Amino acid sequence: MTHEIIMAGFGGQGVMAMGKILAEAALMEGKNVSWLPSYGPEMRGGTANCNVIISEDPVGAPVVTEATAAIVMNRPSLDKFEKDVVPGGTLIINSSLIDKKATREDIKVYYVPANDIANELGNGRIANMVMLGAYLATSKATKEDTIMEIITEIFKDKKASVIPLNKEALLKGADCVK
Amino acid sequence: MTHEIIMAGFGGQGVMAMGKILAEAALMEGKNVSWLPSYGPEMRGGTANCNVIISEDPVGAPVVTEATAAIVMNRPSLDKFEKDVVPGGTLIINSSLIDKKATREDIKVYYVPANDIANELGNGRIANMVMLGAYLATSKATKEDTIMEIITEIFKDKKASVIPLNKEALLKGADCVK
Amino acid sequence: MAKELWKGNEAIAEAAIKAGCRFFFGYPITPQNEIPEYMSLRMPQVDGCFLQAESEVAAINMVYGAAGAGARVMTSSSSPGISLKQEGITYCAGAELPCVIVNIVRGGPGLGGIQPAQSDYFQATKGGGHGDYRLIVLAPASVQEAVDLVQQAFDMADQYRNPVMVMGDGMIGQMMEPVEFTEVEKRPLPEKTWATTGTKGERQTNVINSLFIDPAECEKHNHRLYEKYKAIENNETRVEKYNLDGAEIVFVAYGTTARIVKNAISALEKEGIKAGMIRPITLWPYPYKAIEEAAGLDSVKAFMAVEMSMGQMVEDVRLAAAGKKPVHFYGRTGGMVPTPKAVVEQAKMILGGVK
Amino acid sequence: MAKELWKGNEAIAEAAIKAGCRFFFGYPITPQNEIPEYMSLRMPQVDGCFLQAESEVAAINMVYGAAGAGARVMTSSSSPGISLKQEGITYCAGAELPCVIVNIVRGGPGLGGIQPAQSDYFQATKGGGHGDYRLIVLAPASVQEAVDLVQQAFDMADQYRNPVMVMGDGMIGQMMEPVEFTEVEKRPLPEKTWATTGTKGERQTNVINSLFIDPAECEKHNHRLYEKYKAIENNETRVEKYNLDGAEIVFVAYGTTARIVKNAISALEKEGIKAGMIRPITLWPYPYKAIEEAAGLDSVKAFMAVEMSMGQMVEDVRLAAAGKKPVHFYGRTGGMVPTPKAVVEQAKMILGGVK
Amino acid sequence: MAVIFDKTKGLTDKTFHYCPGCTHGIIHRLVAEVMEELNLLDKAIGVAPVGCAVFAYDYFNCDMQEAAHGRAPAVATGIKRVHPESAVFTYQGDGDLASIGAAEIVHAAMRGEKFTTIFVNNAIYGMTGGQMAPTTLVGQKATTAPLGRDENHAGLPLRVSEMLATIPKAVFVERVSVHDVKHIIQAKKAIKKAFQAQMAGKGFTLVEVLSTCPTNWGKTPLESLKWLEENMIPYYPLGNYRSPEEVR
Amino acid sequence: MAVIFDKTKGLTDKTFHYCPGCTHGIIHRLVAEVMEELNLLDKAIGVAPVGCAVFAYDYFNCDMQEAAHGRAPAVATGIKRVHPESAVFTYQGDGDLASIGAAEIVHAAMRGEKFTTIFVNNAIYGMTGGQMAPTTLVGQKATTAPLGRDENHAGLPLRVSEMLATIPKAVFVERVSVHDVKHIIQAKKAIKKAFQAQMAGKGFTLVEVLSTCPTNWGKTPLESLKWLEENMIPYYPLGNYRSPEEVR
Amino acid sequence: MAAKVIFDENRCKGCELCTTACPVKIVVMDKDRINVKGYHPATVKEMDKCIGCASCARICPDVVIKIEKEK
Amino acid sequence: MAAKVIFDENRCKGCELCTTACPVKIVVMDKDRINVKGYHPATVKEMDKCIGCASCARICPDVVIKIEKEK
Ligand SMILES: Cc1ncc(C[n+]2csc(CCOP(=O)(O)OP(=O)(O)O)c2C)c(N)n1
Ligand SMILES: Cc1ncc(C[n+]2csc(CCOP(=O)(O)OP(=O)(O)O)c2C)c(N)n1
Ligand code: SF4
Ligand code: SF4
Ligand code: SF4
Ligand code: SF4
Ligand code: SF4
Ligand code: SF4
Ligand SMILES: [Mg+2]
Ligand SMILES: [Mg+2]
Repeated sequence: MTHEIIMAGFGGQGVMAMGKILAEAALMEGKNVSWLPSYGPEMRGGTANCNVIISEDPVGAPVVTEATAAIVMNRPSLDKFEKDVVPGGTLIINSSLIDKKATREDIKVYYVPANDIANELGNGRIANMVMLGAYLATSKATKEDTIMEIITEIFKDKKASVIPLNKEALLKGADCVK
Repeated sequence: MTHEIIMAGFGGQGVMAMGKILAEAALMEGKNVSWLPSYGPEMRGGTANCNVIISEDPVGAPVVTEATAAIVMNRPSLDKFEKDVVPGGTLIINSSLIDKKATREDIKVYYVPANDIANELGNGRIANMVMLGAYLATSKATKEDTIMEIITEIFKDKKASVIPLNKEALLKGADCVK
Repeated sequence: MAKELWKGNEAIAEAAIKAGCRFFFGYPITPQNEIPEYMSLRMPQVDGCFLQAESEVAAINMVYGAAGAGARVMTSSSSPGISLKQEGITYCAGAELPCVIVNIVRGGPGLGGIQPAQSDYFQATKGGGHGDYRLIVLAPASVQEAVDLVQQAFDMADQYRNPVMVMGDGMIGQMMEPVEFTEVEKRPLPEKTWATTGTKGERQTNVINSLFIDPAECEKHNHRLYEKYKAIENNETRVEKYNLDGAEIVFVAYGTTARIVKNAISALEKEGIKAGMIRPITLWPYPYKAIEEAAGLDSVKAFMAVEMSMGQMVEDVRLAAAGKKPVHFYGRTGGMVPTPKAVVEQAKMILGGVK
Repeated sequence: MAKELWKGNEAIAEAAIKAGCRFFFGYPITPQNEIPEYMSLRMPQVDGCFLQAESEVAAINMVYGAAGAGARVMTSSSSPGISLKQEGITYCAGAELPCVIVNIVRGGPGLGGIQPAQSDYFQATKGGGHGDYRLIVLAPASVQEAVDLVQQAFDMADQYRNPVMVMGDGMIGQMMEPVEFTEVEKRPLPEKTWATTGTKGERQTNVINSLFIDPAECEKHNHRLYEKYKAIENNETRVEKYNLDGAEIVFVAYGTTARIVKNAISALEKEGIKAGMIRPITLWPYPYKAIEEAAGLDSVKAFMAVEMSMGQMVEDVRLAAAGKKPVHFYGRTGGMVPTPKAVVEQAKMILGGVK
Repeated sequence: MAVIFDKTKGLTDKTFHYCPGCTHGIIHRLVAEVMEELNLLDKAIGVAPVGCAVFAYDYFNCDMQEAAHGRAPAVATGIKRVHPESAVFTYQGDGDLASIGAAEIVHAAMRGEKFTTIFVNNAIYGMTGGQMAPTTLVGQKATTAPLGRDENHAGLPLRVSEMLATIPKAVFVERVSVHDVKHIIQAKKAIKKAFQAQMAGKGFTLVEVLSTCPTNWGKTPLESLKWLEENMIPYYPLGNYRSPEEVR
Repeated sequence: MAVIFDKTKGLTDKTFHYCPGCTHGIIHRLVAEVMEELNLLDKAIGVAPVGCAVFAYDYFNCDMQEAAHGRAPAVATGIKRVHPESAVFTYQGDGDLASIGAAEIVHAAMRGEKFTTIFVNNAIYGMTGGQMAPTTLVGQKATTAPLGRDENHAGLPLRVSEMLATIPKAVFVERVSVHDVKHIIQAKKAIKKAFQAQMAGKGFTLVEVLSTCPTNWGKTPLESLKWLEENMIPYYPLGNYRSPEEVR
Repeated sequence: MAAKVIFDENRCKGCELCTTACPVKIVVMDKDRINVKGYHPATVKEMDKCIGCASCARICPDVVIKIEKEK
Repeated sequence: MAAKVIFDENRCKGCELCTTACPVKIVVMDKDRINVKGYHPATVKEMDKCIGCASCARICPDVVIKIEKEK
């Protein structure tokens, strides 16, 4: 199966990093993968998003126009990307910041209070990991263990202390969609 | 008949002006005409030349590669352009400055001591008019009167005094080829 | 008015002034220096402005400013200088600014030489600058035609809000020919309501711009441009068809090269060979249809593009002939000028080959 | 070495360093900034030199100097910056200087936008600068291919003493993909005996130059260049032929667009329509022959060029198909990216039309 | 109630796209206020740069042209020569004016082109994401100077006002800052004088405004003001470098 | 018999293409003599401009590159960064350096590029036939200023040395002339110091040489020397504008 | 001579520049609210202390602030 | 201490600069002869007056002049 994921949110919400971690994990699992960011400075403080594709086959276009899943961290992202999810696909909404509901009925929608959970965990900046945990639980795009390996790698020298926190976040996120 | 003339010499010898006067005269007589100079600063003090075409029909290429006549005012010009005269064409050589003879036998060659004549007339700078006079006598490309009209026009305000001198030069030149 | 002998470059400059051009920004380069030089003398006489820019880059951007401000404006240069102007040219096209750009082409590549050439054809017609855009490109074959086309160029530019390039070679610029300045037919031209003139408190503000940060808008802008280009193709394509009746070989040549080819055609005629010519006057829009039609003529055995380049326009001839008739090429480059004799020889070889 | 995720721009920069590039002169412009940024960090580590030039014009002329001095040198930019480099590029071509120029194309014309595009095709392949000259133009479709081609680009440049352009779009520059840096096959390369290194008292003086004031010499120089170009056409033309067997429609697409087309081909396959693709890897020399051959296949009913432009490469497809099969075009522009779905629809329409 | 401070008519209602705390916004307002106060909006034609201020054409409430990167002085030259009665200004960043556009600004000054340049020196390329500018300070980090600007490699920062002040027809040249209210008021005065000198037909006029880039300096807006004051002003001394009699 | 003056080995045997009496030839010789005397010919790489000196690559007896018009400083930057031990120089006219190449020279100076620029100021575009240069004097006629340069239209001539002297890494800047033997000797000294400062790795070095253009000034060679002395020197004061300790 | 400071709150980007400019230190960030842009907007809590100096308005980069004063 | 001035005559362009530079005014144009370039070349008529100062050589733009001096 090919996973075509759109991840979107405000500038500081860590959507780019979330996408990269997912892509790294998929690569580690031997899959084909691409990660494509939105770019350009014109939208400072506006939305940032990235496209991740994970596939057994070589990746075609790196642009996701028919998403198997969209992970939206803020309201403008929901408005923008809801329509791009394929029927039967998945939409994961950060309900901490988005008070609106999804309008589509032909897709699976999950509401994850990512910021609330992150704050509970004591670090508002790992809301992205909560969302990623939720996505992994719904999609099995990569194994959670592989994600943890990547995270461990990233933080191993400087901030090893945050590694367990990330794991916690992934798990809490997964819980939300069970 | 179409006259295709190459005029060539040192920078200061007035070949460009000679060409322009001929072209103006031809135009005044209602002929089709083009004047094309060599250009470019790379050859300071080197040769300058121009191509004049006078024709009853519209002028094709303004470049003369098969000259009905070549008027050469210095040695390098002779070396360069002798070969471009069509068989039966005319080559007029400024014998004051060129001690070499023409090598071709299939063309009409005239030797005109233009600088000597000009100096005799008291103005070394009208050697070009001597050459032009010679050319007109051989070719009848335009009437001498028309040339004089043009010259009169050019000098009428500032240097009317030189007008008769020019006429003299034309006539002396013509004499040389009779 | 009687005909007078004019040097090409000066005639081009005077034609621009006659067409109402009152602003000229340029930078010296051989073989077009007589254009700025003439302008520097004449512009003050007609209350216009000649300015020698610090570079070709500055010159084209001054043109951008003046055109945006609503003026009739021109610049001229030769090959290396035109290369430097590419960014500015695509800006003018993108912001839809009417202006006239003269290129008196010399030999390349690089510093090359200063003698006549036609090796900037691709740059002019396909897009030397980035992005999808088109210039109207006019290629006069005589000083008289240069005078006529330059005058029309300003009208075309204003009608379509598009830069127009007049492309000649060193010969067009340097030679003298008889010229008559006749009034060109006036077109009904739109008012420049879009120009930045200061609002004078009488209208909304105007903006001259080619930035469309939203790609959907940028695409829409491109589509708008291409609709305009379509209209230009329909309305403005110009071509001279010469001697096509019964021609065995059809030359395709533009500018002064076409005159050389005419000589060659006469020479061939004397040898009993019927040859014709298609002379594109607009290089863009290119007269594909004229060639297509000629390709359909039974008499025609082959085309031969003659250029002062290593073979550039010949691609457009091939596109037009679309495989119906063979397309041959003969060119000189680097400042060398083809001779009628060589064209004749080539043509005979080709006809020999085809027969 | 295991595959690692690399961002296209950074991978291109690292590939250059792996290929022995030790000099980089650039100027910031989106979407290629990661190339100079990466170079600014890495060059000092490998005893190379990164310099931010004052402009693109300066950057390409620094490249000229460094290449002339015998170094492996690169510059990169995006569309407007590449337009500014046109004079310098034709100088490099004219003086036969080996160097690598990266263009991460964005939407135009003018300031345009910053999203991916392929609308600089004409500029790159036909000649954005003046004069007769050619760049070798390589168009990677993935980050891995970019890495491989960049490394080969330096060898090609040195082998032929010619500038090589690597042309990607914003996607190639910005996306991350798995990459393995493998050694490219070494070519036997001529020594740079012509470079200006100082004579060290050991040889005659060397001169780097593109000026040939005598037109006959200038033409001779052009002929020499074109002999070289002929050799490049013979040796270096690269193309991927995909799924041509029995294909009813043959797409022609390059770079990331080719990947989109691959998706479309799979989708068409599911609907029982056989489609294939010709993917030019070298945009110049262009793989005319591959298309010509495909045009000869009985199964093939039509070609369809897919580009992120208003239609540029399609002209080369038409030249190659030479009227044997119809050539259609589908493009998005200004930063818009075609979707596989739209390509599928277009293809079905065409096939409907042809049938 | 009297309105003692309100948004100038010189600005449109469009919200600036600038990052929070970026002083581009202050400078925009000052220029707009000056144009309103001098009654120039009806005859003003501005030239936007390529840089963070690229959308300036959306903000200034007067006719505007968007120039190619660095070429605003050439564009303004074209405009002013066509409309000598109008008030023409360019608004340019340090990358735009001091790097790619160095020739254009020097020559506009040499010719004494009668327009006003607002030169926003924030010691960085803001729009493209923090690359080194000609005005980046020694030791200051930039994405293309990851270890900080090294004077042995990249030279010393260019002092544009000092350089242009050597050109006779650059009749008004002043460097100001907007890091606090006092300096903002001074900055506005300088901008006003520059426009006045322009309208008096004196010659080329330029105000260099030291400005912040919190985003690419990696600092908060408040830290940025402080950094500007403590680091930029010592290297870029504020003050008037040239002015004609009339506006002294 | 001792040879006390002979053609330097720094020049090839090729005859200059310059017009009779054009002082380009003198300047060529001085540069070549300095290189010979400093033993630099083996490691010298020169950059020729586009201008009358375009064929300089045929005359200097060392490796040479021909640059695009105005870009010699960029080309020299590329060369010197590749060969830091070599002696690199550019030879540029006033159109080349002060007009189209203004940005390149300013930035080479800003970066302190370690090469030497010989800036030949003849107040005219020689090669293209006498158009106005940025250094053309007020009132001086040129083919694009047929009534003489008008300061209200085209500004005042650019004083390049003074402008570049404001740039800290321009470590050696001197204006000299070659209108008589005394000044020729001084000019050579300045050129020597510039090369010495370059080889000492001090930074950017430039010698502005006032030069004649008899052809386009419309004067005899002798009249030209006089015109230079009487008209150019008053506006372009000779002297040293910057020099490092070592070569003072 | 009481003055009034009016915030066009939805333009505010929470940069805090105004807070440092106020001589009587009454401009503060409203940590309890978020505007449409997602920022905590600046506000004045003790309006009566305002001297109408307009410093806050002069330093605001986003033209958020308008000042009125009783005559 | 006699000095000798040697002209590479065919390089001379007759510009006359050398004639003004000579402190003893012995460099003159040879109006009687024309060199291959077509110019009257410079020459020294009274060589014995030459002081070997090399001024003529230093001002010559065409590197025509070589100076030798007895030891
Ligand atoms: C020809 C060209 N080169 C480069 C760019 C990319 N570019 C856009 S803005 C910019 C620099 C802006 O910096 P600055 O002028 O300092 O303005 P700031 O953003 O700091 O206000 C650059 C290099 C471009 N658009 N065009
Ligand atoms: C891009 C470009 N623009 C213009 C020219 C034409 N051009 C050749 S030399 C020159 C000016 C030379 O003047 P200067 O630099 O003062 O040198 P001089 O001839 O006076 O020694 C110009 C404009 C060119 N070759 N390339
Ligand atoms: S990037 Fe810097 S200069 Fe640009 S808007 Fe943001 S803070 Fe201002
Ligand atoms: S044109 Fe002037 S600068 Fe050029 S060689 Fe002749 S005299 Fe010298
Ligand atoms: S007007 Fe002055 S006193 Fe009132 S809030 Fe603003 S800064 Fe403070
Ligand atoms: S200065 Fe303006 S934008 Fe910043 S916090 Fe205060 S009101 Fe808001
Ligand atoms: S060396 Fe001196 S004295 Fe002798 S001829 Fe020359 S200038 Fe005169
Ligand atoms: S200075 Fe040199 S070129 Fe001139 S006349 Fe004397 S010897 Fe001849
Ligand atoms: Mg900046
Ligand atoms: Mg000069």
